[in-house]
Amino acid sequence: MKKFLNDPVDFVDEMLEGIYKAHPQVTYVADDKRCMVSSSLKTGKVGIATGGGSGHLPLFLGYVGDGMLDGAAVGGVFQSPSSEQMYQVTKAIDQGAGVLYIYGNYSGDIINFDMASELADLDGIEVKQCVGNDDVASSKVGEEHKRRGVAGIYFVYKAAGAAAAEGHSLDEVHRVAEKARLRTRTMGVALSSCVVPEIGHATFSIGEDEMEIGMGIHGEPGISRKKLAPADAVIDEMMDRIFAEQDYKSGDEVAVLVNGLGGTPLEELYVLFRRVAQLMEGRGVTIKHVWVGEFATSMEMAGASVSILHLDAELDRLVGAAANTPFFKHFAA
Amino acid sequence: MKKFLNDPVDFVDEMLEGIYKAHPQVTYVADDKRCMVSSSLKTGKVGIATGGGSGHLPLFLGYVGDGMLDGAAVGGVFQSPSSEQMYQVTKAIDQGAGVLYIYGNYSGDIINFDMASELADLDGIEVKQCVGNDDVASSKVGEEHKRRGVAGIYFVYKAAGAAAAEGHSLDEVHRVAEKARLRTRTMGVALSSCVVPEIGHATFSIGEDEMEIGMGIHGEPGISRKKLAPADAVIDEMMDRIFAEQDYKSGDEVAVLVNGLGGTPLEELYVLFRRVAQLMEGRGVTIKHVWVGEFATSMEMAGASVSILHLDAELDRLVGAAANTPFFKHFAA
Amino acid sequence: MDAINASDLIRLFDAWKQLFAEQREFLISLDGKVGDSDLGITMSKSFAAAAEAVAAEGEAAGISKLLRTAGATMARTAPSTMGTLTATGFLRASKSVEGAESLGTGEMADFWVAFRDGISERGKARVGDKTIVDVLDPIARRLEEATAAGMALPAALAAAADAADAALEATKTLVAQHGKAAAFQEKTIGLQDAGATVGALLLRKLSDFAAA
Amino acid sequence: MDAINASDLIRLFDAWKQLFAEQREFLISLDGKVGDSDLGITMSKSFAAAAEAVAAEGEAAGISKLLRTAGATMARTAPSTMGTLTATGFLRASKSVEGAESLGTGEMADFWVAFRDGISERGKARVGDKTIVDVLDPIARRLEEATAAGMALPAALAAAADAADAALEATKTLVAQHGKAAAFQEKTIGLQDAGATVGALLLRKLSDFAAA
Ligand SMILES: Nc1ncnc2c1ncn2[C@@H]1O[C@H](COP(=O)(O)OP(=O)(O)O)[C@@H](O)[C@H]1O
Ligand SMILES: Nc1ncnc2c1ncn2[C@@H]1O[C@H](COP(=O)(O)OP(=O)(O)O)[C@@H](O)[C@H]1O
Ligand SMILES: [Mg+2]
Ligand SMILES: [Mg+2]
Ligand SMILES: [Mg+2]
Ligand SMILES: [Mg+2]
Repeated sequence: MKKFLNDPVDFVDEMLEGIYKAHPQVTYVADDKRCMVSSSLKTGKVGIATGGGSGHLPLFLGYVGDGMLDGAAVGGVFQSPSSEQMYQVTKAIDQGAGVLYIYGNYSGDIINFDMASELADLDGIEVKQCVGNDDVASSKVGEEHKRRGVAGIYFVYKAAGAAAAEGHSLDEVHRVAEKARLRTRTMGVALSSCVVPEIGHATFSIGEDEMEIGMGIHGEPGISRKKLAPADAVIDEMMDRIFAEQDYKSGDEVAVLVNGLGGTPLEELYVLFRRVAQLMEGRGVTIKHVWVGEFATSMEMAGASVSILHLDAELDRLVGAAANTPFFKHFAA
Repeated sequence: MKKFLNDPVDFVDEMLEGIYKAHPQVTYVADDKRCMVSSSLKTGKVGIATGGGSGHLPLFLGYVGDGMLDGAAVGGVFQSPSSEQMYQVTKAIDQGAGVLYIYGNYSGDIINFDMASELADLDGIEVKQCVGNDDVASSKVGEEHKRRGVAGIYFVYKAAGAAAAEGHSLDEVHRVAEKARLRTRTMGVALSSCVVPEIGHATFSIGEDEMEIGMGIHGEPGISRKKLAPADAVIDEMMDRIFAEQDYKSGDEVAVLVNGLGGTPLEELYVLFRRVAQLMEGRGVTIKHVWVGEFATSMEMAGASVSILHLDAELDRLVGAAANTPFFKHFAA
Repeated sequence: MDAINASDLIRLFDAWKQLFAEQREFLISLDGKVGDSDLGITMSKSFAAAAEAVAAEGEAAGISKLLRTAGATMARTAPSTMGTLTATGFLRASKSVEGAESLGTGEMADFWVAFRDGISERGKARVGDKTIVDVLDPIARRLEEATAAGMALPAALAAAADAADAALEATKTLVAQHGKAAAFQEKTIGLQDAGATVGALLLRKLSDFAAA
Repeated sequence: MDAINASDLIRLFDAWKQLFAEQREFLISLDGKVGDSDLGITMSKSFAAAAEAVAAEGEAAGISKLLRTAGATMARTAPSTMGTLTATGFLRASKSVEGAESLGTGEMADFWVAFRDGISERGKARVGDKTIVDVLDPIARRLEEATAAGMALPAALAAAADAADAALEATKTLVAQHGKAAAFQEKTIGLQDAGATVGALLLRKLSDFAAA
C-alpha cells in the first residue's frame, strides 16, 4: 500500500481535520467531525443532507456549500455513516422547511438513513428521500431499483441544491431531485483497483491489459472484463448502453459529466469527452453543460465514468446556477 | 500502459479537441490547436502567456481565463511547445500593453521562449519574462537559478493574473510576478512513476515501499529515496527544507497549496494539509489562503507537493481575487 | 451452563470479540469475492466495541440493558449493512428479554426470534434472499422447537448451531438479492453468503460458550 | 565522395532519419537515466520530418535553402531542448554555406563551426558543461584543421567523427550543468551525455555517408 497516511485507523478523521482547517465554510455538530454542516445555513430553506462512505472525494461531503447541500454524514472508507450521525446532521440543518436526503443506493446507507428519518420524524422534522441509482451497468431495465448510485448523483445534488436555494418547498425540491435522478444515466469503466487503507491491499486484481466495463465505485463487478480497447471504442461501448435506455432525439439537450475515478489523468478524461461530444453531435443532441474532472472517486482507482443528464428547461436552469462549496465552484453563465 | 487513448501520437491533439469542445471560454489561433488563447481578451490589458509540455493538467493551459492568463502554447507530453507557437500566442494576446511570459525553468522552454520573444520584438511587441523556479529540492541556496519550476507557479499566475486584471502596466505586472516567484517555495514527493503515452512504460521505477523526496514533475531525481514514512513525517521533512530557506515569523501570513501529482487521492492530500497547518500553527504563522487538489500533475504519478507563498498585503489581495477559467474557479471572499 | 446470566453475557461478548478478531481476514476475503471486503473490519470493530462497552457497564445493568448497550455501540462503531443489522438485532433482542435475569432455552428462543425479525424488517430481506436471514430463521425456529421440547440450553444451542451451519451451506445454492453481492447475480452461486457466515459463527461460538 | 551536393544532402537527411529511427529506444533509455526519456522520440521525429521536408523541396532549392528548411521543420516538429538546438544549428549552418554548390572540406568546416556556435549561443553552454557542445567543438576544430591541411572530405569527416567519439567518451567524466540532467549532479559522472551522443551519431553517419 502506497499512501500518505499515519495510522490507517485515523485516516478519515485526520482527513476531516485537514478539511475543517482548510475550509471554514464547513463545520460540524454533535461534537463529531463526521457530522458536517455548512457554516452558513439559510433560515427557512429546505435542508439537503447526504452521506456515505469516505474514499470518494469530492463525494459526498465536498458538495456541502452554497447552492448545493447543507450537511453530510461521513462514514469510514467505503462504509456508511451511522444513523445517529445522519440524525444529528438532520437536526442541525433543518430550518423549519424540512430535510431532503440524497444518497446512493447501497444497503448500508439505506438502512441507516431509514433509521435516521424515523428518529427525525419523532422530532417532528419532515424528511423526504431521493436515492441515486444512475449506474446503468448494475441492473437491467425494469430492475432500476437495484441499481447502484454513482457519479450521476452530482446532477441530482446540483439541481436539488439550486431549487432549494431558490426557496422552493420540500415537495418541490424533492420533485426536482426525483426528476434529475430519473433522467440521469451513468456508465463506468475501471482500469485498476483501489486500496482501502485499513485493508492495505488491492480490493480486486485486474490484468495489465484489461479493463472492466461497468465496475462499481467500491470495486463491485461490472458487465464485462476484456482487453483495454482504444478510448473511442470504450466510449462507444459505454454510450451504447446509455443510448439504449433513453431516447435522445435530435434537438434534445443534455448535460455531460466525465468523471475520473482517481488515478486517471485529466488529459485522458478530455480524450474521452471528445468522443462523447462526437456521438452527441452525430445524433443532433446539444451538450448544454459539461463537467470534466473528479466528482466521485474510488481512492486511487484508475478509470472513468460518463453521466448524462437529459435536460428540460427547468433542469437546464438549475444545473447552470451558481454554486460555491469548498470542493466545487461554478459561476452562472 | 493503461491509458484511455487512441493512437498515442494523437493524444495531445485529441485532448485539446476535447477541451475546446467542452470549454468555449478558450479558443486557438494560427489554425493550430496548440496555440490556445482566451475567447474574451480585454483591450488594453497586459497579456500573460504561458507554455510548456502537456501531461500536467491543469498546468499550463488550464489557467487561461478571467483573472488569470490570456494564452498558452501547448507542447507534446513533457515537451516544450515551439517558439513559433509561443510567438503566435504572443501576437494574438497582445492588446497594446505588452506581454508577460510566465513559465517553468526548463531548458527547452527557455530556449523556445527566448526565440519567441526575439520574434515578438521584431513586431514591436514588448515582452517580459518570469521564469518559475520554486522547487527547493532541485538546487541549493545560492543556485536558485538552476531550480525547476513546479506547482508553485500557480501562485505566480494568480498574483500576476489579478494584477493584470486590475489594469496595471507590464512593468507592474512583471514586478508582482517576480515578487510572487521569489516568495514561493515548493517541496514534492513521489510514490510512483508516470507513463508517457508515446513511450508506453514507466519513466522510472521505484520500490513498492519507497518514496522519493524532491522528485521533479517529469521524474527528475529528488534529494533522497527511502522507505515511505507516515504522512506527518513526510510533511515534517519537506517543510523543514522550506522553513530553512525563508524566515516565517510569528504573525506572518502565508498561502498554502497542497498539490496532488495525479494518482494520489484527494483524501490523502487533506491528511498532508492537516500536518502543514499544525506546523504553521506551531510557528504562529497564519494560513490566509488554502488550495488543496490537483494544480500541476505528472499524468498518473502518485505523489504530492506543498507550495508556500509568503504573503504581504499586496499578494494577499491578489491571490484572493476572483478567477474563472475552465479548470480553475475562485470566488473572492 | 443451563442459563446465561448478565456476568456470562459480558464474557460471551468477549468471546465474540475474540472470534471476530480471529475471523477478520477470512471475512475480508469472503466479502471481497462478491462485495467490498469490509465485513471483517466492521465485525471485528463492532464486536470489540460492544465487548468493551458491556464490560464497562457491568453485570449490574442486567441482561436487557447490556444487550441494548451492545446494539447501540455497534450502530455507532460499524454502521455498515451488517453492522447496522446486527445492531438492530441486539436492540430488538434486548426488548424481547426485558426483565429476564438469565437466558435459558425459552429466553434464548425469544432472543433469536426478535433478532431475526428485527434484521429482516430493517433489511426488507426474506428467507431465500441469500442473506444472514437465511441462517437466523432456522436458528430461531430450532430454538422455538427446543423450548417446546423442553431441551436444556447447551443441547438447544448445539442443535441451533448445526442448523445454522447447514443453512449456511445451503446459501451456496442461492443467488444474492441484496447488498453489494446482488450485482454479481449468478456468480454468487457456489459461494456461501458472507453475512450468513457471520450468523453461523455467532451461533457456533454461543453454543461452545454454553457447553463450556 | 569529395563533396556533398544538394542531391546528396537529401539522401544524407534520409540516412540520418533512418539512424534516429534505429537509435530511438537507445536514446530514450539514455535520456531516461538522467533526464525525461524524450530524446529518442524528439530526434526520430524531427529528423523524419526534416528528411521528408527536404525531399519534398528537392535538390533545385540548393544546399543553403535545404538546410534552412530542415532547421525550420525541426523547430516546429520537436521543440525540445535538443530539437530546438539542432534546429538552430541547421539554421546557422544554412547561413554559413550560403551560395555554396556543394560541401567540400572547407564548407563542411564552416557548416560545423556555425552549427556549434549557434547551439552554444542559444543554449548558453560552454565546453565542459556536458552537453552536445562538448562534441561539436572538437568536430568543428578538427574540420578547420583538416581544411588547413588540405585533407579530402572523407578523411576529414572520419577524423572529425573519431574526435567526436573520443569527446563523447570524455563526457563521462563531466558533471551536467544544463537541462534536466543538471539535477542529477554527481550522479551524471560515469554516464555519457545524451545530447553529445546525438552529436557523435550525426557525425559518424555523415562520415560513413561520405565514405560510401
Ligand atoms: N437488505 C439486507 N437485509 C439483510 N441482510 C443483508 C441485506 N443486504 C445485505 N445483507 C447481508 O449483509 C452482508 C454483507 O454485509 P456488509 O459487508 O456489511 O455489506 P456492505 O459492505 O454492502 O455494506 C451480506 O452477505 C448479506 O448477508
Ligand atoms: N543549455 C543547453 N545548451 C546546450 N545543450 C544542452 C543544454 N541543455 C541541455 N542540453 C543538451 O540537451 C540534451 C538533452 O536533450 P533533451 O532530452 O531534448 O532535453 P530536455 O528533455 O531536457 O528538454 C542534454 O544531454 C544536453 O546535451
Ligand atoms: Mg487523480
Ligand atoms: Mg524533454
Ligand atoms: Mg461488505
Ligand atoms: Mg530529455
